[in-house]
Amino acid sequence: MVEKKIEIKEITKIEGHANLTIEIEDDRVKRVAFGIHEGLRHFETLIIGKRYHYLPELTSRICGICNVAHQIASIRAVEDALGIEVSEQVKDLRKLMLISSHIQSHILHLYFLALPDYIGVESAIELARKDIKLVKKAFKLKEACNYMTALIGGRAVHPCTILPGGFSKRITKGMIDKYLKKMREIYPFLLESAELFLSLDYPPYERESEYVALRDGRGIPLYEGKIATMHAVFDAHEYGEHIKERAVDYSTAKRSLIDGRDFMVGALARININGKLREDARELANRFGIRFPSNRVAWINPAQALENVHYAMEAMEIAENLKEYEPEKIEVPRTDGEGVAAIEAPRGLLIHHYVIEKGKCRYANIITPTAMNAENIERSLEGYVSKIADEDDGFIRKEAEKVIRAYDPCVSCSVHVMRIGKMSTFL
Amino acid sequence: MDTFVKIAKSKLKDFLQHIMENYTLYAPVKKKISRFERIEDPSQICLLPNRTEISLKPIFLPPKESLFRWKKVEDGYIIEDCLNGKEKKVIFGAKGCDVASLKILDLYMMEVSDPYYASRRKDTIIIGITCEYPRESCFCTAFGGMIPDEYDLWLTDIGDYYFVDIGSERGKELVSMELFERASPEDEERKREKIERAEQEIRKMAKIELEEYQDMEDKFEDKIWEELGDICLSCGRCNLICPTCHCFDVRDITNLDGSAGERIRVWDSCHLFEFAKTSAENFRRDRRARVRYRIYDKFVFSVKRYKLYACVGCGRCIDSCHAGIDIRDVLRRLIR
Amino acid sequence: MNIGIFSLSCCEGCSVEFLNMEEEILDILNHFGIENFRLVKEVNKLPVDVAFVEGVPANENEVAKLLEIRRNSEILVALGSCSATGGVLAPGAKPVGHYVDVDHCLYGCPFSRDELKEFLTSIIIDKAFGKKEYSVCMECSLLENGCLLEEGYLCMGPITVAGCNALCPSNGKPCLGCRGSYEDANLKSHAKILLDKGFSKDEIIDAFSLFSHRDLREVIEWLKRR
Amino acid sequence: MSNPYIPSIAKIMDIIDETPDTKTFVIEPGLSFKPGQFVELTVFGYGEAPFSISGGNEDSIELSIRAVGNVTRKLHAMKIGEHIGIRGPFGNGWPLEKAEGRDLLIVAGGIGLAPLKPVIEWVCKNRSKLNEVTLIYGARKPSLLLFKRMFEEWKKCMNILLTVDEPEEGWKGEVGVVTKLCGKVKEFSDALTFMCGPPVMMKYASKTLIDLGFSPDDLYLSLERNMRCGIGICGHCAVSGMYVCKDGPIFPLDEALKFIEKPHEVQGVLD
Repeated sequence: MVEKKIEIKEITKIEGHANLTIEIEDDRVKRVAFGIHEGLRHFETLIIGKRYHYLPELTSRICGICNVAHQIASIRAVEDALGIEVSEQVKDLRKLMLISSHIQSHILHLYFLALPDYIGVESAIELARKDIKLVKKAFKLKEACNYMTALIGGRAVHPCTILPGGFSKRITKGMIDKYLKKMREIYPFLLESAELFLSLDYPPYERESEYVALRDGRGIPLYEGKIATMHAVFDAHEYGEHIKERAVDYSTAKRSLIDGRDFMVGALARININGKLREDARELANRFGIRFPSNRVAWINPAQALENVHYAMEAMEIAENLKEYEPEKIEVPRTDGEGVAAIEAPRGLLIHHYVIEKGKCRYANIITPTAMNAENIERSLEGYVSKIADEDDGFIRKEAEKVIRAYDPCVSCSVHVMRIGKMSTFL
Repeated sequence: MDTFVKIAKSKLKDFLQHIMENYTLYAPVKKKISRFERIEDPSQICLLPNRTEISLKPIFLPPKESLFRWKKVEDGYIIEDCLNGKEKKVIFGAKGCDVASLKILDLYMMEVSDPYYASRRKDTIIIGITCEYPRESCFCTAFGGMIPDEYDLWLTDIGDYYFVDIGSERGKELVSMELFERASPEDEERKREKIERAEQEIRKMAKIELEEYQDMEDKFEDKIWEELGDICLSCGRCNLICPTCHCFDVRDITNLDGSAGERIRVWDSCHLFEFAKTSAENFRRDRRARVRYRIYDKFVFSVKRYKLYACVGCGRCIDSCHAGIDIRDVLRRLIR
Repeated sequence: MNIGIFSLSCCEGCSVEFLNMEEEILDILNHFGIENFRLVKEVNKLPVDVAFVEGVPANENEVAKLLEIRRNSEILVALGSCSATGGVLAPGAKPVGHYVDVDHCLYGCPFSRDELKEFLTSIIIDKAFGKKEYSVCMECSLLENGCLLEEGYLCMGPITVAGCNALCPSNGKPCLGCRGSYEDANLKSHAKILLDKGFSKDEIIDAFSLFSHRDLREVIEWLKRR
Repeated sequence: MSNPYIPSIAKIMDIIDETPDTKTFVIEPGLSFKPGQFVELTVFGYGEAPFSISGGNEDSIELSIRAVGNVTRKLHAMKIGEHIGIRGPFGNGWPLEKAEGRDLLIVAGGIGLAPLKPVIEWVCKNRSKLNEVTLIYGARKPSLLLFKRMFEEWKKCMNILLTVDEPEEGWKGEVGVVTKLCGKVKEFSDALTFMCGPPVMMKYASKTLIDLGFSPDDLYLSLERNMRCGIGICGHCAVSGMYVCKDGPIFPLDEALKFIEKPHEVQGVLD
């Protein structure tokens, strides 16, 4: 009997702290554990008792990468709870913020976290020594996206202009034009990036999975829509009946199952569920022979690259028709209520759910994409490692990391909750 | 000047348009707050019934400005002066307090000529305008009233016309245009009434009259400093908003490796903890001393040095103080 | 010189903001080797000359990690609010300075890029770098923004340490106090002013607790007793 | 019109170690100055700070500088041949003309001897114009006494009384504060006093001298403040309607007293 154990104590190039344990016995996988060992930051307790207008500010601090998604999910849940009307114009502006931050996140993931694996370098810093042009281009893209987010949000990390019902500042036509100009400027590079990431040699592993994403029947929605699986569609308010969270003893983050199954959210899920890529993106996919829906796990990366093109087109369309925004006093119809918002963060579906009483948060539940993906990541690893279990440790390790990174897990997000259980809470 | 003229309100735009052909025009605009800005089109101008929220100071002494840039070279440094060329300016629509403040700023900034200030200030033509009705915080009457000693032209709204006082040769040249008409004695009477009425209103509210150069030095140990020191936030807003406060800090900024950089000056405030700090000690560590310093600097030290109060009664510091420190109350206590 | 960017428990927004330095990062790389940056690097080493630590230790392992970083760095910088003051996690968590000696703090949630550049410059050219002893309110007034506190918003500007160039108020949102207070700040007077302006005790305590809980504990207690 | 904010570039020609924490920098070109005046010295990128001129002429000047702050620490790390920026000279200078035909008492503490060195050198050149001349100089430790290399030369022209707070091995002179030595100058009948040193020292020394019958009008003190612009505009050194940079840094005692802004201030000079 040959037994081996592959352990990665600290998975790098992902956001947050996670580890991986693979136990193989006689070339067969005995156990795969994707553990998250980041300290708990119990946001759901932290925000209890806070005034509703602080909720987006606080929940933004759950995650430094997808903070725009958290802020917008949070504000939407607050608006839902308190019956605050939101104009189409405000929605469009929020969509613009979501898109630029979305592309920024994908660029960060693709170039800085994922690409080194496929080029055989240790990091983007090493890559910069080899191909400074490429890294500069990636930085340029990131910078452009941050610039666009900051035009509307004041700054790219933890924006400071989002208010219930609107924005705190005037968003002039000039700002919108700048956004549009910037997006047009980087669009060719987004196409170029897509070509690069569609041409890489990805692990071939395929696994039939459940996929979950927002759906509105028109495109690939980020801002709002119904929650769709491959088999069902339901309103976000009913999430509790379908998505159940559970705990495992080797991880500080919760795990989710949908209707009893593990599932995948994120770029690949969004395209699998909705199809409907915009023209340029669809053409690229066809050119590289990538078809959706697809069960190839590592194709999350090409899906992200295609999404960049798709959403850039959408943003340009929105910006072209957007008028100047003037802040106005927002009426808050009630101070009590329950609200749920489901939006698409870069890494997938994100749900914020609050109960507000007398203007203060009394109950909060936040389910992050990485919490939803965690089970799916582990099952995919199990499946893939089973196929390559006879290879040497180094290879297995590398391939496993590729798969984990493909999901772009956001560990900080996933550990925002306090788990009731035996694990001691240090805070 | 013995003749008085007036201009029909309907012709004011033409007059300003004409000015803009030869000068850069600064006038009040109202966005989120009201302030003087460079005017591209006369329709931007918003003539307020009283003073703007931001004074004229930033036009001549900007909150932040580069003094010079430098670069390290083989044998020393190359310095590039950031002093810009002159700009022929007309300030239109300034109220009495702001015009008066320029005289005080001039004294402080040009006792030893400050070239940056001087280049912006020199040859600026001032066209002032009488306040329609004062703000609640106004008390310019404590320092001589609404009309300053020096101006080029002074406008007063007398119905369909602005009555125009001519204060200088330059002003006289400006009114030589056909747009202006001769004013009648009745017009002048209406102007006088208008000013008097507004000044009376200020007096009623402000309830403070300062005699010329009253001695307040014996109030150095007054309990008031303790009271004010307790509530002052030392935020510095009163200094920055004040049209006569001119203190600045000098800072050096460089690129990452220190091979090039610039020296900037930034408005400073004597309320800040580190204002009077030297390498050896902090001379006004105590908040009470800092509160007192500002008042003394304006009403005692300025009198000693320049024989004037360094305050024009615009009341901006009153409106801007979160702690509700009202300089009129302070003065009332000091002259009691 | 070598630098490391270390994450304890937090949102990692400061790491992200570090990467957001974008093109400047390439300039920074001319002066510093990045030896440790888990977010983007696979091979991470100690010791480093300058350790930037974001986040707070949330378990025994992280405390051990922090101690190890301190032992293996010349200069330790608390990067961002969580690390410097406890930030939003402050009601429960303790800032890095509670466990180890901190040489410098870069305040803000996230930290200010201009301030980081200023700090890196100070390291490269050996220039003093100190905490600013004045308020966001001062910076805001320098920008002639118009005052949100005057407009009736609960703004923390007057007691919050400057350095962000009044970013939030410049964007129409009152200061949340994410940078913590400065030594000379007149905390009690600010609280009294807010009460006078008609904010409830409860609202003020909420605002004071949001980011600067540890700094303002005393005033919060005082308010509670009132 | 030349811009008073723009420094001229000067080169460090020599660096003399005076004490463990103080160095004298000889820089070129020099400038014509009056003893007691100061310059604003720029270390490019680090900032600017005021320093008294401790010697020199149009060809070169000397600046004796203790490493205490940002600018000075960097300056101490600089080498011969490197460049700095200089603005000045600024300030009023010691009223040397008043000393002619009279006794002169020079009182210095620590780094305070630097602005008085040009006075001493003037005395050496113009000895015949003066009656009695005495230098009272104190430092914390013997090793911190400035310009020891010059003492023999100076002794030819004046009486030198030295004191230290903490004696070190081999110290044979006085131990104690400067004030103690001030008590020994009774024989002065018509003396002018120039004084520079830490605020506490100046306070007690002045008091002792006045008790001995010195006229307050004949007591001149050199003060230190945070001078940013050097030309009386920035406001940092202003007190009581005067600017240390422009109206000083040298003030007669009764003027200098105003700088304490009254007793309860108890933080400032002569408190």
